[in-house]
Amino acid sequence: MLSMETLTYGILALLGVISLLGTYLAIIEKDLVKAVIFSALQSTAYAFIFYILMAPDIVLVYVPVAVGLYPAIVLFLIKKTGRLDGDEP
Amino acid sequence: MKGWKHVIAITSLVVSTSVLALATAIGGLGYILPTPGVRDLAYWYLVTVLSPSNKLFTAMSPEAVTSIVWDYRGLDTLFETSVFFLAIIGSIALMRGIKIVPERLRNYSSGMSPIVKTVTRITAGMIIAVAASIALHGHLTPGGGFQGGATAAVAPLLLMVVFSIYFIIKSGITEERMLALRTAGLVGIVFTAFSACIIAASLGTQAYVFQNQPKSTAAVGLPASIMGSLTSGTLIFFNLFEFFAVAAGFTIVFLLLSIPENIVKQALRGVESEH
Amino acid sequence: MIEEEVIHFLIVVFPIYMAAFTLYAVRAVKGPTIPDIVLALDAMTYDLAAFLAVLAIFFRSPILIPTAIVLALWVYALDIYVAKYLESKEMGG
Amino acid sequence: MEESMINLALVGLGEIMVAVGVISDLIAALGMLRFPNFFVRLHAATVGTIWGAFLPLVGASLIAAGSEFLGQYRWFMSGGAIVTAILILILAPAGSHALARAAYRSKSAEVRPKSVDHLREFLKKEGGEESA
Amino acid sequence: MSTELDVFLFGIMTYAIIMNLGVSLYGVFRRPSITKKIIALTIFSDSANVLAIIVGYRGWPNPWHSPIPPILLNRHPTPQYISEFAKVAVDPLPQALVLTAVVIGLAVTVFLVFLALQLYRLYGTVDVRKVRRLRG
Repeated sequence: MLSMETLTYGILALLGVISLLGTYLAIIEKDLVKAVIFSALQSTAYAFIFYILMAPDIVLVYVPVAVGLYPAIVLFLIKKTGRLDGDEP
Repeated sequence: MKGWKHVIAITSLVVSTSVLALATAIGGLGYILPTPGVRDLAYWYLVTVLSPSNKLFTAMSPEAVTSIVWDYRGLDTLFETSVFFLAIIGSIALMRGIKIVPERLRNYSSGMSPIVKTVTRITAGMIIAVAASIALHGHLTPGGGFQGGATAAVAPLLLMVVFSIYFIIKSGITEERMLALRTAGLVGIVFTAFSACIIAASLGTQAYVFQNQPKSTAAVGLPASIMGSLTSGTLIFFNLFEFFAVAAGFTIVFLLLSIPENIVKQALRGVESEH
Repeated sequence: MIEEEVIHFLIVVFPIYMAAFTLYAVRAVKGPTIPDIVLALDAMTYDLAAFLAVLAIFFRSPILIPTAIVLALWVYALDIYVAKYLESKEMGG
Repeated sequence: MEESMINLALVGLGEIMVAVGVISDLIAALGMLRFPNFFVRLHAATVGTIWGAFLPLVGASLIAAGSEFLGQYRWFMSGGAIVTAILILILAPAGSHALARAAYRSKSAEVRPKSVDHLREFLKKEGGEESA
Repeated sequence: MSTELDVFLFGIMTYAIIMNLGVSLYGVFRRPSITKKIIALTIFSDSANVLAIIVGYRGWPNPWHSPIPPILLNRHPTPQYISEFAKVAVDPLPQALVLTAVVIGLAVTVFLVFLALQLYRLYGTVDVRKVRRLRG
């Protein structure tokens, strides 16, 4: 029997895996624009985790910062400095 | 070949996560699930945050997070606000001497398509309204000064991206005005923090800095409700001033960041030739 | 009576939402070009805003609803930034 | 008695809306995964945002208005859900439009099933905008 | 009340966040571009914030009702209402700490972005290896 509690924790587990995917791709990706967008995917997953962990204040401050302001700042930087990460680490 | 490497790396990460979780579930790694209880400190915060029967220790606000930020741990937040202040000042100092000359403010016809411009014009007003409601209701519903300020800072950024920086500066959002607004917000925070002390000094009694409500050892404090509506003492003023400080601070940074690179290069060359 | 019925209905709704999110996430991870990734993220987040409203009923905390407004507003901002990046030479111009 | 009938009707209508929305959402996600290129996937995104997000939000607001167990703040929640729905109705098409326009002009996504491209010829004739 | 399955699912989330910490640290140390370092550093601080919020969560008081956010829904509460509230609300202290940390983190990130921009204007690159070579 699937209880409400197990269902909620299942959503949390799925979000954790999605954020792990987003982080890995954001770090590995050579194209910095794609890296910023993957980091936005990870931020969305984190915002949902904050929501389920009952922190609406954090969601209200984290979503504007991590989805609304932060990609813009990094895209400004990328537009001015160049799009590619170095060729080999 | 390259793709396979990444698939293997992702799979190993997910599998190791699952194995660790399974080991925890079977009982090898301790109990990770939070217990149904809560710590003593958190219990006291929750019990005293709004209790009209316990006038001596209450913060008189239904919102526990905002009252912890500005009442229980107010000095902490004051110093974090000063860190914020210093980071913005550092950014401004790195861009000193660079600004858009007013003669260059031509009627820039670039920007995005008319559909996006119209929608953004509507949306910018909505953003400011949502931000103001988040900040001013911060002591009753989720929200507060930091949240409202971060929300409001997106509106000028969006206008800057959709129209252009020339449009922003023409419509009156200049760096000097934002700096003045932010300084007004910071002065307001400091003044609100010392307001109880000032009132007490004029009355000849004593009071605490960052005092939200009247306490037993110091009789003076701000009222919990004004004309029947709950304002929670200093919290509403702190939220208002922090809203101005955060929104204006981020707007200055974006104004500096979005100056086109050729203007910056000209300015740098000018500075070099002066020396 | 209404309470139990609503909660049972929402329990049935959840797995479908999670399946949809997984599919969107797969497209976001696979997407060959940048507009593909942004479009998948975009659709995912608008649905997430709807899901947050449904979850607020499920948790019986109506106070949680402003988060949905904020989430719906900012994904539009992300769209605009990426479109501007692709379209023009200078972000502020 | 009468009031509970009204509540039941509101909740039932809202549940139908949420059910339709969640099924469209799944269909849109499948389309997003299976369609071949960006400009075809835009159609799936339309289904996902209007049918999959706008409709469940209206449904959620109706459920909230009819559920007395949510307490006094349920009108707050109902209004918030309606505001979110209207925002999505305005913002989602504009966002997709900006994205599609940028993708076409920057040539980052290719228009694959095509026989003739009038817009590209027009832009070439105009000349000025193509360089931007 | 809570079964092994609950512990397993919650554990997947927690360990995924910890893996995020590790992966983003790899990005901070090993990737050459300063822009990529800034992105990785932001992911690192966000993961730390999520861990702080996980510490503040509490188990479900009963299987039919989740914990609630630390906000009272009644403006004139009775003592009995307050004690009921304290039995189901989550810990507000980590939320208050994370709240300021997010905004300050963005301000510090903005400062780092300006530093990277200045580096680019002086050296013409943001690749740390090339910058080192230019310095001799």
